[in-house]
Amino acid sequence: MATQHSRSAARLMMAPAVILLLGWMLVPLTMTLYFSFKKYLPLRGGDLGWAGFDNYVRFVTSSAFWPSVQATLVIVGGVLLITVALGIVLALLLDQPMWGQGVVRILVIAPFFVMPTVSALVWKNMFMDPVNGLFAHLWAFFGAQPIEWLSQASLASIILIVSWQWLPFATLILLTAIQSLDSEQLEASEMDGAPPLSRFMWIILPHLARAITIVVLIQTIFLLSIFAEIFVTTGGAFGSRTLTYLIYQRVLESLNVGLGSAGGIYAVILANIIAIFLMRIVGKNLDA
Amino acid sequence: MGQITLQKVSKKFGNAEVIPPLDLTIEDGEFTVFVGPSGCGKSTLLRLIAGLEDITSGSILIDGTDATDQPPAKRGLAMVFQSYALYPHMTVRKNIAFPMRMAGIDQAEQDRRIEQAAAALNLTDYLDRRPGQLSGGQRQRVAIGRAIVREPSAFLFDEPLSNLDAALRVGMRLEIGELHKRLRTTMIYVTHDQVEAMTMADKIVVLRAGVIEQVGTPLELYRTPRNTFVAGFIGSPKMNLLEGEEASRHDAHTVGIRPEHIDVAEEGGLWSGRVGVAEHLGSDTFFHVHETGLAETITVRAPGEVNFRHGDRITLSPRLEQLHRFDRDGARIA
Amino acid sequence: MRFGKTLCTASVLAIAAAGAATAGSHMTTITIATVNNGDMVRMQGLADEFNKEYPDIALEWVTLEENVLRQRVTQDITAGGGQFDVMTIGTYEVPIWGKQGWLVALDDMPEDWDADDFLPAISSGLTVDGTLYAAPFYGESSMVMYRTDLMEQAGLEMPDAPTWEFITKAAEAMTDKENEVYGICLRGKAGWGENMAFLTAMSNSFGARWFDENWTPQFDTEEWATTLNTYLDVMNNYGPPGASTNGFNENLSLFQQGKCGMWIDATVAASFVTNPDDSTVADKVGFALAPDAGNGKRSNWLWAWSLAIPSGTDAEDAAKTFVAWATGKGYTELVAQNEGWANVPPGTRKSLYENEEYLEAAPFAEMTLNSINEADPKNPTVDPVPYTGIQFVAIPEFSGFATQVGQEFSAALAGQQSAEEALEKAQALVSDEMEAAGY
Amino acid sequence: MARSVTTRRKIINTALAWSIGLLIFFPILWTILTSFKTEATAIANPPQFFFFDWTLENYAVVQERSNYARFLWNSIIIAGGSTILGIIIAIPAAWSMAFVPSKRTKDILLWMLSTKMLPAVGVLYPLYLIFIELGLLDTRIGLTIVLMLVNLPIIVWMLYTYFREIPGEILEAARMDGASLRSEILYVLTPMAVPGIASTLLLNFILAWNEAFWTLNLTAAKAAPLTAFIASYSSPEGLFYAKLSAASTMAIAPILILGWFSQKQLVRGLTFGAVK
Repeated sequence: MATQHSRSAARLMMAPAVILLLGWMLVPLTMTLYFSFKKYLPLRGGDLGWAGFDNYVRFVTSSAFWPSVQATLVIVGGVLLITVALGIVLALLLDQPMWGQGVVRILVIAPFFVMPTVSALVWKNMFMDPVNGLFAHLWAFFGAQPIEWLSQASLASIILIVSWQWLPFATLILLTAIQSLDSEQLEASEMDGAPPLSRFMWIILPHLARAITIVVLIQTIFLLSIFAEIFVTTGGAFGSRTLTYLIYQRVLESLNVGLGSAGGIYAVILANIIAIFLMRIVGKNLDA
Repeated sequence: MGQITLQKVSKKFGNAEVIPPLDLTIEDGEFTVFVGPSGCGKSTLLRLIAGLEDITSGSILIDGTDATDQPPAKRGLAMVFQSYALYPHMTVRKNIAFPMRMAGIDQAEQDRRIEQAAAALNLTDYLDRRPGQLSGGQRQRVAIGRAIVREPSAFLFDEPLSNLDAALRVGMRLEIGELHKRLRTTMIYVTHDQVEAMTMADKIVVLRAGVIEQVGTPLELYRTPRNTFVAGFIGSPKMNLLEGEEASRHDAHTVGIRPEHIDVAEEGGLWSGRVGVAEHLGSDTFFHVHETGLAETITVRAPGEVNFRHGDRITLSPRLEQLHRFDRDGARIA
Repeated sequence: MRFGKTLCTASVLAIAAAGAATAGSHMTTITIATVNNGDMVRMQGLADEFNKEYPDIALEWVTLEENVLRQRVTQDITAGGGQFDVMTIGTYEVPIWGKQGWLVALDDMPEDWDADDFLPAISSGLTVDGTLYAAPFYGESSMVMYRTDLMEQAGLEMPDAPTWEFITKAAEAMTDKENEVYGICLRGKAGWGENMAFLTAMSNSFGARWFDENWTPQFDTEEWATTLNTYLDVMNNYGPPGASTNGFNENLSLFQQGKCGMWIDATVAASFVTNPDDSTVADKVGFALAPDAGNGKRSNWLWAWSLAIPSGTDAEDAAKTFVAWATGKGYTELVAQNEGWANVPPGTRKSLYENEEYLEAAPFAEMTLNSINEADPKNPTVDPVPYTGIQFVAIPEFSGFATQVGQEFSAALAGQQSAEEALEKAQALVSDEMEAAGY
Repeated sequence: MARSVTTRRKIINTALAWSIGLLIFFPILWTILTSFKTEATAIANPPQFFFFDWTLENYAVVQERSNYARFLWNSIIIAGGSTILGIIIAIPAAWSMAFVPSKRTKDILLWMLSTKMLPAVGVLYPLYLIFIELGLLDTRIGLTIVLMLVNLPIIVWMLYTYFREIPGEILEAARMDGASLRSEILYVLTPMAVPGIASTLLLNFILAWNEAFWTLNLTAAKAAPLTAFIASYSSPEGLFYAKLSAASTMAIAPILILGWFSQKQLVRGLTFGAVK
């Protein structure tokens, strides 16, 4: 719906953003790709010649690879599940009439403002520490053996921390979506004799589909690359090593840039598989 | 000055031809209305004239100069949008001043024209309000004010009254009509409402699927519709179109008779039928008559005092001199 | 309208402010990367004293948590980033980096810095081909710290040189889980500088080694199995809950709160556990050499946090001036004046251990010195090895795979796998990495 | 029309919502409380809630150890600069996508979002080398650019969804009124999108403020923001909960306060304008 003139202007105006992002993506990616075919060991003097596909083979055949992919998916999936489910419940609750709604909303949003490093530190030390943590005190108070959160339930702990950080986001989006639901629709279904549960299932949930899509999309983007939470809490031990973390270990702990770069390329591939999958869904849902 | 000429203008969106090549001339000072059912391409045609869309082929001349490749701002036209398209973050004064600001007109002249327009449109008291604080009619007037101050060679109206309630619509119709009388500037007005077209236009352009069906004054269109489409579109209630035996009797494929050209009586008419719904408007009464054996329903317009009820049997007498005859293709038989 | 202008102005300002950051005077600024350990934080606190002496050298501090710091400086030195003028690194990095020519040789330091005063065990670890590449800030070995009161209650007496057998017995006797007293606290947190430092040193006492002389990993040996099983037994039975996430800091905190009967860890911890300001058990701590298993090697390590100057710095002289100040005898006295003799950085200079005031203020001094002198990085374990380093193997790849091995052992401690599984995985992954590195 | 609800139901709602709200907020509250305790009270069992001797000592210690104001200033410059820079680049792009869509528009938009899925660790080393080459290490400008690029896709997307809510007729009206493209964007579109732009600014400011990977890896001293400040308090010698809490509180307080004051815009921002 526009003239030729505005179309060419549009192309021009999109250029800075597109070129910048293209550069941001391509330049380091090309370098990573280049390194991934190299035997590049900075601590042994840097570039030690071509390595062919050695790095790729080595990265995938390493015993840590598949568990790390699995850990990544478990964390992303777990957090998504918790935040969306609790987010819906919380949004429904916050939508009810009550006193002090504004204050409650502030309380619920707050975790979103907390730096991941800080939240990881606080949870790890002040809550999950098996001796001095609040949870340990709580368990001990009820006479139970305190749980060693970060070692015995490392994935669950990380999911808990990350979910805490992202629950506000999910809640807010879903709340806004619920508030936009035409109340006449609900009243109509009430007149039609639908009990609360089916009203939720058949009216509210479908209405939330679009909001849920956005929550899933945005959170996946951020969750695929969570790092600080793992770095601070478990350092990748106890099966909490995600693909991102594995690459971190290869590149920065072992300083095997070639191997790590190959891992980086795998991560790009994984991200793209997930991206395509997501975009399919989102693309459909965003048009509405 | 504002003569607008379209030569072989066509428009395609992708592969879909929305407007096949057409020619049209709008004379200076004329009030032209584009009318047609929704989706007929009338708004697109207007936007082509405005320059908001590129034409696919052909050319547009404004006052004899080729404006085909000119951007909208350079064409010297002003447009009033269906949604009024007021700038919500500006006051009424700023809204009206905006085109002048863009044209770099000096402040004193701007103020003068704003005062003048505001006075003419009864907006003086609202100049410092924002569009959000105005009623629909007032917004409409602001949109017109914004168009006036540019002193354009032509005004373009894109269904400007469709968002107003019925009473206001009649009022605004008159205001726009008077505005035209006062300014004597070319106006092109798009509507799907044939009543608006009939009441306001000097010239009506009836469009269907991007094709011009007929161009003429309101009465020409009423009296001598060129085809069944125009016949059915112009006039309210719609013309009754009959086919079959009754048409053959008049050597036509289709005959049309307007509801106001049929007389009703208890008996003695040419046709007979049973009253379905009777709509009493006070001055007039419309009868929807069934079981005539001619068509599903025949609509008849009778004086207000005529009183038949649902289910009554009545007879109808068409005034045969007012009969319109059309051939197999729907074209008028002279 | 105004909004657009404001937006533009604001961004221009922001960029300008970001760019104008570096304008400065004739001062030489040196950037010091250091660990957030207590001694380093103290050094940072005394920076004012340095500036009094050298007003034309400004100090920028980058204080980071140990793992973050190590990653940052390693990345910077390998890539040649040149962000730091002084780096805090350890006995592991110095030989590797010195050999690569990444560090400035400290062979023309001022006379009164007295390089000959450094303890030979410490300075030999920082020397490559006869050249000193880093100045030791504090040196440490490891030893047993124990609660004298609990030991007495248990009716035992800690010998100066205990065996693992005795340690196990004592841990059992001191454990009182009802009251949150655990017989022994050891590192369990994964990391080559955390649990692997301890376990590698411990394995030496059982005669285990990382590699044989052909660089073949040795986790499939009996010695390693004994080491790991002993460790897991004692920790599972008498250790604190959550031990698998406890590193030096966590254990220190536990010990200070009176929750540990024994703790085998760095000798520097001694000054913290005996400091009445932080420790609830300050006056009830005894010290002993790290335990052995009768194989002729003890399980104590050797480490020195040191200050090194990356070659390519543009403020080499200023950096040397600072290093000389921070590791000189004057600094020791400065700390003594401000914080007391017990808090001076230990383990680097012979002269400190001849200082009567220090020996009196630091009950742990003698044991620290003995532990350091007991350590022999060239011959860390019973059998000969192709590498140097006691609690580490001084090759570049070590930090990477040792951390992963540490994670396997940590998982074993957390009960997620058996000792056998952990060793098996360790063997596999170290073999992999060594192959990748071309050994 | 909202229906009236029984008082009893409202009481139950209120109680339930407040308990959950407080539960979610509790970790932050606890951190703030702990920052005012002595180290001994901080780990006391049973935990002390309000009735302890409040002290500011921890804040004094933290301030003495690190120059908080400089970290704060760096955070403000970097987060603010990157956000504003991003907005300036994103507005024209979002305009094009929203008002002159082509068949590829959605693909481009989704591609932009997908660049956010690239693992940062994978490209850290190359980028570090580039930064050395360009002399951008430990500069605020370097970090500003990187964070701008990191957040650009989100900014473009958010602005795009806001712009799409603006009726195209108004922009056409401006065009008819003689506005050039520049005037159209500057005088008509941007002011109309102010609420959307404000929430985009806010959300991205928060994201940039909390970004901990690049800020930590590309800075040393001069340009280090609050994320680096907190990194020097993680796992210090012995666990000092009170000092850790004080440092944490100092690191999150500015953004928490900002967030609360601008809650309304933020809620809008968080919804990406895409949910109505």
